[in-house]
Amino acid sequence: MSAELSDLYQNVILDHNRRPRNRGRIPSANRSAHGDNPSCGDQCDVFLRLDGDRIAEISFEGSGCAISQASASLMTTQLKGKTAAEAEKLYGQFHEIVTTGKEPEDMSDLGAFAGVHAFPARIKCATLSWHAALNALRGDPVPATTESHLD
Amino acid sequence: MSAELSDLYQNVILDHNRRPRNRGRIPSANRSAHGDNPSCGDQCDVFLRLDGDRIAEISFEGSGCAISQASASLMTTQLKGKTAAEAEKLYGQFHEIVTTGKEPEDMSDLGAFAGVHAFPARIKCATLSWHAALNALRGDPVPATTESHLD
Amino acid sequence: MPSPWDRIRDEFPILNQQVNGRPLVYLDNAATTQKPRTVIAALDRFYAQDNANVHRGLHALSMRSTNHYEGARARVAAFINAEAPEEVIFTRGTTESINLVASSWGGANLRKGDVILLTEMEHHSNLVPWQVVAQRTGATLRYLPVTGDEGLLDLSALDRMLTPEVKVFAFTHVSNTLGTINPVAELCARARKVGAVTVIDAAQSIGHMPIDVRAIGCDFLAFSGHKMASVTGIGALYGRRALLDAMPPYQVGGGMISRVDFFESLWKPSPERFEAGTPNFADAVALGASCDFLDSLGRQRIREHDGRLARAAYERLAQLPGIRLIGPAGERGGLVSFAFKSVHAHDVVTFADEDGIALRGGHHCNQPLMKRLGLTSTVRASFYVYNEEREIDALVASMQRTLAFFGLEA
Amino acid sequence: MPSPWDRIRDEFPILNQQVNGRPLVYLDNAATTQKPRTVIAALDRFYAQDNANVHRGLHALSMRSTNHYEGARARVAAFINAEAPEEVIFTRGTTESINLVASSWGGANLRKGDVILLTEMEHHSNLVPWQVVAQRTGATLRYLPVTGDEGLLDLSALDRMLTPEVKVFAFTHVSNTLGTINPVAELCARARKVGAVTVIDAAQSIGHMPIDVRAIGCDFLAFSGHKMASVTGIGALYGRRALLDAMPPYQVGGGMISRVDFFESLWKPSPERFEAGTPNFADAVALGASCDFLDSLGRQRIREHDGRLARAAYERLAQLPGIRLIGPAGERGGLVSFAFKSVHAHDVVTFADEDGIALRGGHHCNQPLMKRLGLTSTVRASFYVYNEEREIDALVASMQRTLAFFGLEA
Ligand SMILES: Cc1ncc(COP(=O)(O)O)c(C=O)c1O
Ligand SMILES: Cc1ncc(COP(=O)(O)O)c(C=O)c1O
Repeated sequence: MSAELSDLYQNVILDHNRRPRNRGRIPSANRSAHGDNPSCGDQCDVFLRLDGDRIAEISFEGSGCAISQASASLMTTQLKGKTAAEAEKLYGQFHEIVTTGKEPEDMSDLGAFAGVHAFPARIKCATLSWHAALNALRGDPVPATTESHLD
Repeated sequence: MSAELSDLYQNVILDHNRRPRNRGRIPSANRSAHGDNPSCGDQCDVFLRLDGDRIAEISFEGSGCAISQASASLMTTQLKGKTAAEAEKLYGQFHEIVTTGKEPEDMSDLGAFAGVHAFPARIKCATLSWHAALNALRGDPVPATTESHLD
Repeated sequence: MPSPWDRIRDEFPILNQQVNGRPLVYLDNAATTQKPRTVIAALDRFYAQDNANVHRGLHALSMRSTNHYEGARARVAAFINAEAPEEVIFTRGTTESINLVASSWGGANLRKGDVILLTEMEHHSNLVPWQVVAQRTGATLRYLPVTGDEGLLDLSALDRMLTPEVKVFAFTHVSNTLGTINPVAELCARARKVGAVTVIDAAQSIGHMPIDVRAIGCDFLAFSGHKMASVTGIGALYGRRALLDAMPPYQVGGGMISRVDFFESLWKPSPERFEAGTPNFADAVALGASCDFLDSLGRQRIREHDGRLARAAYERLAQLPGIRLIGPAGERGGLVSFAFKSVHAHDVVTFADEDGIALRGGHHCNQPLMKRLGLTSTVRASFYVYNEEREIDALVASMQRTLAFFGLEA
Repeated sequence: MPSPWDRIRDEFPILNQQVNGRPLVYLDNAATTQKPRTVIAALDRFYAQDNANVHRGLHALSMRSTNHYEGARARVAAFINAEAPEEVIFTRGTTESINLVASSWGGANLRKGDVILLTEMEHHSNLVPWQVVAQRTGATLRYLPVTGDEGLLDLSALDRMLTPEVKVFAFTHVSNTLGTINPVAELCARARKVGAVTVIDAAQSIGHMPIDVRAIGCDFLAFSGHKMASVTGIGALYGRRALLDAMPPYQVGGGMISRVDFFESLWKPSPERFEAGTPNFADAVALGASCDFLDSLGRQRIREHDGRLARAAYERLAQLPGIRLIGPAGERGGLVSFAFKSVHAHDVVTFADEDGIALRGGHHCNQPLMKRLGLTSTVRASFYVYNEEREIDALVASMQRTLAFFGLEA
């Protein structure tokens, strides 16, 4: 297996893909958003229970490749307990990682996605769930899509 | 001047181009038709006085290249006095001449147009006035055009 | 006499390369086919010797160029056995051809109460244009069902659905996802009985089998050059002359008008009426060259070659654990489509690429069909004249490696 | 350092040929330009190395192909100084670009009572699409006059005509019949004052001079590759992003939808929304290569070169008996247009061809303008980067021979 490919499919990612965390619908969710990646058919719903400005609970449902599923799963573990502002900041860092491959030191597991940058067509897979989560946080009624200019 | 070009611009043609016969509108015309060649902008109106089934008088007006003007002029000299059936037959022979270059022996001046066959883009110039004349004979209300499938 | 099949891979320069350190195995032919030397050379030669704008030109280059362009039209007309070259309109490809029919014929002929009959296996390009014209005219869409994973049209439903309100029946010849070859002549015959106009999407058949529009009995047929060993940017719409001559233009502008005033214009007859602006004449010449190339191979032989590879791949892949193959088990066009229970199509394709194998994964512009089958994506391997049995070995081996990586040893 | 101008004719293989026993003198560049080796080679290389369908592809060839295609979009965007690549939509050429704007923007934004302002010098391709949308929406057409043979826009009439009802003002940058270069930045500024959207037909300017859409201040700009040293079948529409994002799609089908159901569909944003079906990606790559080629020559220098030849031809031809030259006597684009009192344009062109000279004769898709000037056709000589002064000598000599033949000795 090439270095690029083993960087893409790191153990962290394979593990989250095989045993997704926080999968399913939270009954007490007070926010949710749908995201899709029209080019490849990936779909993702994110459910949040916001407690004031803070993410008390978070979960996802959806279908897609290993990268998109692992990203959604890992995201839920990272966003739980964060404020909206912290979540936005974290997405900024995550976006930087997947587009440049540069891993900031303190990024813990999110750094596992650095390998994505070598596969530009897969960046959308990694960011789909984040788009949905941020839309849910912002209360944006429009479904998130990885085809927007903002990606 | 190449053989092809001097075949195209024969003296008969140059003469009819310089001194067109039967040009203008016959006051007593009882049939007329308009023809145009949309690709190049040539236009031609043909006026007839039909006496029973016979062309008693014929004239044309129009603008176009030397080939189209000479063809219209020569046509009027050939069609005068002919019946509708004779005119149709003559057009068939003329069409044969301009598309194949083969000159039947008894074709008199119309044979001058044999050179046209070497210039396929000019065939329409030679046939425009004939289309108009036949439309006038047939009483066809649609303007003749060299772009029809029938050409 | 040596057959052009003998050294066929040498005809395609692109095949002679390594991808990720492995020899390229190109199995994405349903998306686009590769181009033989003769076609690339025809394009080159045209630009280096004969290029000039067509029609209206009286100088030597323009007359030569026009002859090449109209010669290509006649060649394409002969390739599909049209009655006359005027029945062939050059377009960018299948999608534009179907937009032209739906907008021009559909816009002029459909009304509220009329029905547009499609099938559940249509590509977005033979579906969305009809949705748009349905909205515009008030006509209704109806879909002939697919029998499930087996991927056949449910012909038992056809009589019920082909009511007199059906004004047009549009369907694909070969499904780009299922590989199904539809009985197009029969479909046309049955549509004709209720007076419905037939539109065939031949994107996936034109380069793979003999096509005779008069034997099929269709009214319109749409296809793309890039899927038949030709270049991108060119394709055609075949239409029966009587229908074309009664249709309003589609795009408008230079070259398609017979007279223009400041406030109104008159149109030329077909095909000019439907080819506004400078046509893509150079690529049309390349399309003509592709017809020659395919006929030199023999289209019946191409059909057998591609079908044999697809059936072989189907049988070999069926042995893999957790695989779901869709489309007919028997005769099929030159492609196979499948999904694994636990590995997503995109991961499969990414791993195959590592092995130098080009596959496609996704919904293949067939979202409604996918939803109907309860899938979001499949992996598709599609074959063409230069593919070989050994490439199926490589495909199967790659699938095995991928399954092993994701912990699903064969 | 050697300049690419030094051996420029060697770059164009087609020029090196005899026509009717004479060296080819190609003066039909306003109809289509010839292609340099580098552009033909870019196309060849793409087909021989990188060809695969773009977008949605996860294998190496498809990613490479997508990068080339999107790279070409970025190159074209930079060429015209667009703000972003997404503002460039690939089309077949100018005609399709204008059909797209007229149908999509016009269809969505024009109503009865609105005015579409054009000029009397528009090519059919920037005229008939507006007639069609006027008929469809009930909007009214208005024409800014041309001053007569001098061929300038009558700017004194502009304020009177640019009323608040004018919703769109579409005009050509350079007239393909008159050679007039219009003051496009000024026209856009004045249109903006009444809130009118501006559409520029850049078919005759794109390959001949620097173009900066932001400096010009236009909303849309349409052009063809084949008139800028590139291949046929490709061109572009530039549109300001805010306008594009609010426009409905034009053609529909694969690649431009974000979700398709059996009964409705959602669209992707620009540029995908406007590029249904497999795009002409190979020819787009060739268009990018042409941008490089033209920038290596320097577009300001091209403008000076073509303008100098046109003015020289104008002055030399003006000496001939019975000639009527149209268009401005001073600064002009790279073409001259004229008519003889007693020899028809088609005869002139046929005689010139005998001398190896490629000219165009006819109405140049400008019928309303011709009628306005009381002409049915003109002869047009149009110049490009590879033309030389000695070719003007050949042109004038040929005209003299023709006049002599028809008995009009100079
Ligand atoms: C001024 C002008 N506009 C539009 C066009 C149409 O361009 P195309 O035929 O490439 O679509 C042309 C060229 O024919 C032109 O000269
Ligand atoms: C069945 C089918 N129809 C239509 C199309 C659209 O063809 P194109 O993209 O060349 O317009 C395709 C290919 O993508 C196809 O497979």
